[in-house]
Amino acid sequence: MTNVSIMTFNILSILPILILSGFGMIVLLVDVLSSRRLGEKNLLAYISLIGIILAAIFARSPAGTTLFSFNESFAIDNYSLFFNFIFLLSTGLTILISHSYIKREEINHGEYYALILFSTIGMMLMAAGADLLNIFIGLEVMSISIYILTGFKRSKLISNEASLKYFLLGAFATGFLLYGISLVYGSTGAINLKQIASFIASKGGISDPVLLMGMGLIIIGLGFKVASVPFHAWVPDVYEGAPTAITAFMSVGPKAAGFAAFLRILITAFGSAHDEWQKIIYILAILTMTTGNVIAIAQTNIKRMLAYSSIAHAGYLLIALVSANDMGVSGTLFYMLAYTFMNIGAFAIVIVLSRKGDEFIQINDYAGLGFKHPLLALAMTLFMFSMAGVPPTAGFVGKFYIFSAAIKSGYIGLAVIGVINSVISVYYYLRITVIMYMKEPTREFAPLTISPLIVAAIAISVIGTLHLGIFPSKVMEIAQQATLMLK
Amino acid sequence: MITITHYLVLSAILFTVGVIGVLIRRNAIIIFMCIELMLNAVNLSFVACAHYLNSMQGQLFVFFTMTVAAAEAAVGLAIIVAVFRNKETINIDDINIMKW
Amino acid sequence: MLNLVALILLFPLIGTVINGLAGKRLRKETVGYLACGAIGLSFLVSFMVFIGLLQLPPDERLFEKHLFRWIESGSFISAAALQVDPLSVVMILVITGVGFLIHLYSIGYMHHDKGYHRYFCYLNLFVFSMLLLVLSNNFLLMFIGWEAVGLCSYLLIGFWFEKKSASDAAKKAFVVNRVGDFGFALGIMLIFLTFHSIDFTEVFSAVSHGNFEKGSFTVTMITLLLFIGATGKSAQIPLYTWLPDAMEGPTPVSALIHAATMVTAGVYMIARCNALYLLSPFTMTVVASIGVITALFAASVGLVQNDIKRVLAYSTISQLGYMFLACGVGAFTAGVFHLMTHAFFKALLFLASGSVIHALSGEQDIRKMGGLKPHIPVTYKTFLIGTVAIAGIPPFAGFFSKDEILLEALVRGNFIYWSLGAFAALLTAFYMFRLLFMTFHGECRVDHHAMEHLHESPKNMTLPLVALAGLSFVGGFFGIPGANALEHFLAPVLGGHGHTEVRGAVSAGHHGAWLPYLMMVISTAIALVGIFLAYQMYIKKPGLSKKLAERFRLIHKLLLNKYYVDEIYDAIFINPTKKISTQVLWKVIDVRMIDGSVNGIAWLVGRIGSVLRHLQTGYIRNYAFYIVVGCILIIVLAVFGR
Amino acid sequence: MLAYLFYIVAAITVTTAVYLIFEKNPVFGALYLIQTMVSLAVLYILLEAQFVAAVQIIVYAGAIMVLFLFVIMLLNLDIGEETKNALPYQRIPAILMGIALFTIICIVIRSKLLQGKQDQYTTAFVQGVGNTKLIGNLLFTEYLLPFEITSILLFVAAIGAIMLAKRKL
Repeated sequence: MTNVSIMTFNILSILPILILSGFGMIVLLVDVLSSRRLGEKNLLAYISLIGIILAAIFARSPAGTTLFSFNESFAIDNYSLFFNFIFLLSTGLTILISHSYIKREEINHGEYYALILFSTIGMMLMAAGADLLNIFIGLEVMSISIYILTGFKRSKLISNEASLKYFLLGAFATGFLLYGISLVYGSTGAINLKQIASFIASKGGISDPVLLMGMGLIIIGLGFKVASVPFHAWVPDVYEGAPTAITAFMSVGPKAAGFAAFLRILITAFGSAHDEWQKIIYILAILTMTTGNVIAIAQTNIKRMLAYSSIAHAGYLLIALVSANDMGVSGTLFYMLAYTFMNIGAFAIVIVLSRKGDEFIQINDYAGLGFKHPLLALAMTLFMFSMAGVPPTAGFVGKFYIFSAAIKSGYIGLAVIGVINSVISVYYYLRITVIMYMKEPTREFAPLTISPLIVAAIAISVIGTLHLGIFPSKVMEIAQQATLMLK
Repeated sequence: MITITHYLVLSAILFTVGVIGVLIRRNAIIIFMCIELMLNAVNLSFVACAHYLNSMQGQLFVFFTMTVAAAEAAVGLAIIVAVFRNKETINIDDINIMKW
Repeated sequence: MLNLVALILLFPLIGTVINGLAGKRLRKETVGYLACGAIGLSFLVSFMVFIGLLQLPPDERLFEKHLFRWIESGSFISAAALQVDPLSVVMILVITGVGFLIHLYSIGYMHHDKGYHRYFCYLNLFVFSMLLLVLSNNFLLMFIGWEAVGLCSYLLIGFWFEKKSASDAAKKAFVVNRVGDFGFALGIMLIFLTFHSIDFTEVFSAVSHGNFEKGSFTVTMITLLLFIGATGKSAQIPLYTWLPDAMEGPTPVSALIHAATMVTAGVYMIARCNALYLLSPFTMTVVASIGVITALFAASVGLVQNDIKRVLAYSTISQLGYMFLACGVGAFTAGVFHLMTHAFFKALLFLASGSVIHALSGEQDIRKMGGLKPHIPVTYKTFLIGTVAIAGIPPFAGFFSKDEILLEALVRGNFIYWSLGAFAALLTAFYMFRLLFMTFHGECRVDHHAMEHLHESPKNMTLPLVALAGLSFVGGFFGIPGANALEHFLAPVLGGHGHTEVRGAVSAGHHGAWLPYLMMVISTAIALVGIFLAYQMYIKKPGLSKKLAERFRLIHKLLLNKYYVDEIYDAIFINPTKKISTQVLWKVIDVRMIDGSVNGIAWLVGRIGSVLRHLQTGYIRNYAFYIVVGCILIIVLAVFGR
Repeated sequence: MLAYLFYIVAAITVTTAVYLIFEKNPVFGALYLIQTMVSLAVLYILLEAQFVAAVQIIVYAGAIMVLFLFVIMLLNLDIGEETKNALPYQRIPAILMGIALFTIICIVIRSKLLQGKQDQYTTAFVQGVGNTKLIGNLLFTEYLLPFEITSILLFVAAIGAIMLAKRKL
């Protein structure tokens, strides 16, 4: 009765997590043991990158099936694998763009890299978690790391403020999420997603209001993480105040992780209650897109503008969530990947052009960039066009998939609103291009010191954005295989 | 006879009191304490459900929630200290550089 | 030989990339001839493809070149594939041929501009996009080309962005076009929903298999939405206002984009979808009516404009109206025929006007010209040929195509279409000759400063003029009645509803075989009357026009102000929003203007944005409050919303 | 008997919680919260969750709240700290919203008793093995992964606290 049974667990299934946590600690150790000369600090970025590459190499999934591990609480399938690649990609790109940035801002501590790696672990756990406990723990590991990273410029009030806002609101939203989990647990007796699903199926659908309320509260908690209106209010302030490289990271990794958990919970656990949650997400999607796009127009600070744009993109992704068909899920995966490239690319350029203390991040500071730094301006134009959904970029194909998914599921109205929104968004994305190419410079562009790492990040982003726009079918195929696992 | 409903209603009271506290207080530490109150309310609901379902998962979840709360407390208080160092106040109505 | 089709696209793309990346460091000559060479090679390949297509039997003249699988998910498949058939071949020949001449001309015209490499980069990109538009084998790829040409047009209109009017015009063009594109995008979605495919071949074969009854609501919606797209791109009522402003761009750009190629994309699209349009009589009526009204309207505005390029711009709108009239009455071949001849003579007219402007160091007002004939003889002669062609004097190109359209309008449409069209033809002849007379004849009103620099344009500018003049002269013979080569060539695409059978019906019907010939005589007579009137007013009695203007002051003013359309748009859309926001919103909160906003809706959205951003108060407690409100709403919706 | 105990403890819990949100002095606020937590521990014992009750007192009331008190005293906050009130108009709506939220939750909770799947850990079973032992067993078997990840979580928290609050790095 009391014997301790060794659970069936597959150590290989968490190998990427082990690698990342190991490298996180190595980074800390090297940081402590090495002398405090700057040259040594370069090493930390390379160590982290090696860790990420190793994690990507050892990330595996069995073809065509879902392998459960740790008492069915950890799922290894193509879905989590795809998301793992998105996380690792965004982490890798973030480290590439951070390297020169944190030197410039004098926050070059080893903890920076370690925390980024640890938060990636949290994301991986969120994407692969097959019960609510793992998803919750993953979410906390990710969030707490990012609270700290947000406040990393600790001598700057703006960074403190962002960190405090994010932390207080994040903890508040966590309260709702947990309350939701407890109600779901209370009304089904399970925290495992599959068991919840089978319980609901055995009752022939959700009729229990407690369970419905629990589901609603979980939607709130995750809606906060993915920045859905009306739980979005932290986004602009936090994005503005956080170190720019972390803003880039935050707008991609945690958002992807939030959607990974969102999709898995709603489709795996509450798949048979689609009618109940689709109307909530439907309304959230419309609010999110519209609010994000409309307010973005009025912004003058490029980080804030990108923050609102990131809210709007969350809205597009929610459309895919509403449709909840194969195309919607694979569309989410694809769009998230595309968004990773274009958004981190855009932030990389923001970093290159800004000065110490985040000077020159007003949109008007970009005037005349097209003549002074034509290649940078061209790359920025590409990213802006991609976010606006102009062909032949990744953003266009992604939007196309998402809107088609909505149409396929019969949400034509939603698709139309999405298209109108992307028309609105053209206005402010295009404004950046206009200012870069059609305004005389208002400031001197000091000669830029561009580190090779950030150039690599921009190049990868450009290639990714174009490749996904022109040859999307291969990646889409992989994304489709990933969705097969979910149901 | 005390049923689960009693416990859940008590949990709901504590949760809403915590929510109201977050909305009306201005001292960052007290707001944080209100959030802790919300987490405690949730814990009560977990334990109560676990008891009436003859299940252990709820109690385990509480164990993890407490760990998370501890981690959050460490980080959150550090953030508050950092803010106080720069701003000499933790009244969140004063902490308002970024808006619009 | 057909397999080479991808090369047609490749050459301009290579030109774009090289000029875009390295143009700054290359010598000016290299940049220009590189761009020209790219288009020239494209033209050669297009010609080879044309030859290749001719070798096939007429019914098999459809070749699809599969490039790669593009977007594929579930039942939705869209390949990046090119389609070569008679219609697209005609288009690519026109685009690369005229495009090549205009590139050549640009070398001279833009020689002094500091944005030389930028110009050629954009121009090559435009040609690439336009070719993509006409070569694609499905709606989605076509849409991409459609968006891309809009983008290039935007970039090129705003090429001299230091001028505020230029960047405003560019913005206006872009915003107005977005409205049209929105309709087009919705149309494509509806097509996918209805046909489960966006492939031209599949959609049209589904249509031709008769799965849809004539006049069905869905098809009417689809065609109307597509037509909204066409009115935006092809500057038809009510979305035409951007085209006259687009003349802020360099003149060769006006010639290439805003006369010869891009603005005809709408006509091409409708011709391409002829199978769909024929299913919806209602849409056809709308297309024809909009077309003929635009033709007349724009021609009447053209009567009194004094800017040489604006006259040509209104004339372009008017001629596009003819093309839509042709499509609307079902004479797609006639529409495409006019598209082709129009490309020749309108490109010629624009380039010649560019040559005039060049000679006068930038002067565009025809009241400050006159008597230029002896100074710039080549320009004069070519301009004359162009004018004669557009006025519709046989045997020049415009005569055949316009006559064809008017005939079809009468036979397939009704008398009203014909009479309005004919009246517009009269106006066309009048204002074009007014332009000619005021520019080249009469007394010289050029100021001394410009007079000193007066010179004929260099060889590389006059050469394209001569070539285009030649095309304007012979272009009509491709579609000459009787032995209509163009029509036979296009028949497989545009179907048996080309005009052969009409002629058959006509000759068998009560009109008798004499009708076409009578129509030719009438057309010629109309053109001659117009020319005569212009001659009377501007050469014989130069004071007459002023007197007329005074007598009909109201009409003159109305025309001079382009029927106040821009003002009406301002009054209906822009001013009320402005008023509301200044009086209501401005006082409530601090507002920030979006720089020189051109469009009421964009302005309004921006205003809403600057109001809504104040919800973002910066107070954590407010944010927490939003969360709680959202939470209550979501719970209510989840639990009680059933 | 147990019912009375429940009502008394519940009353104390709610009272101290309400005191917390209206108390001016943060030190007293923290003390009220500690009292709330201790009362909750009593309720946990009523619910036969002895291990959780012990942890509640040791970790929550003991460690976490002491940290709070420590920071409050470190910052040496005045009672008048909350002088600036930028959103006085939010007070009433906030309380109303809270009441609305509570009402909705109550309506939902009262509509149906829990009907979740019953598990095997009945009171008798748990007493047979021992609550703490059972939890220990589960933690190191079924919940091994989250348990191990928790170590990363605490590690991150430690790094973060040092990074953000240490006076000189």
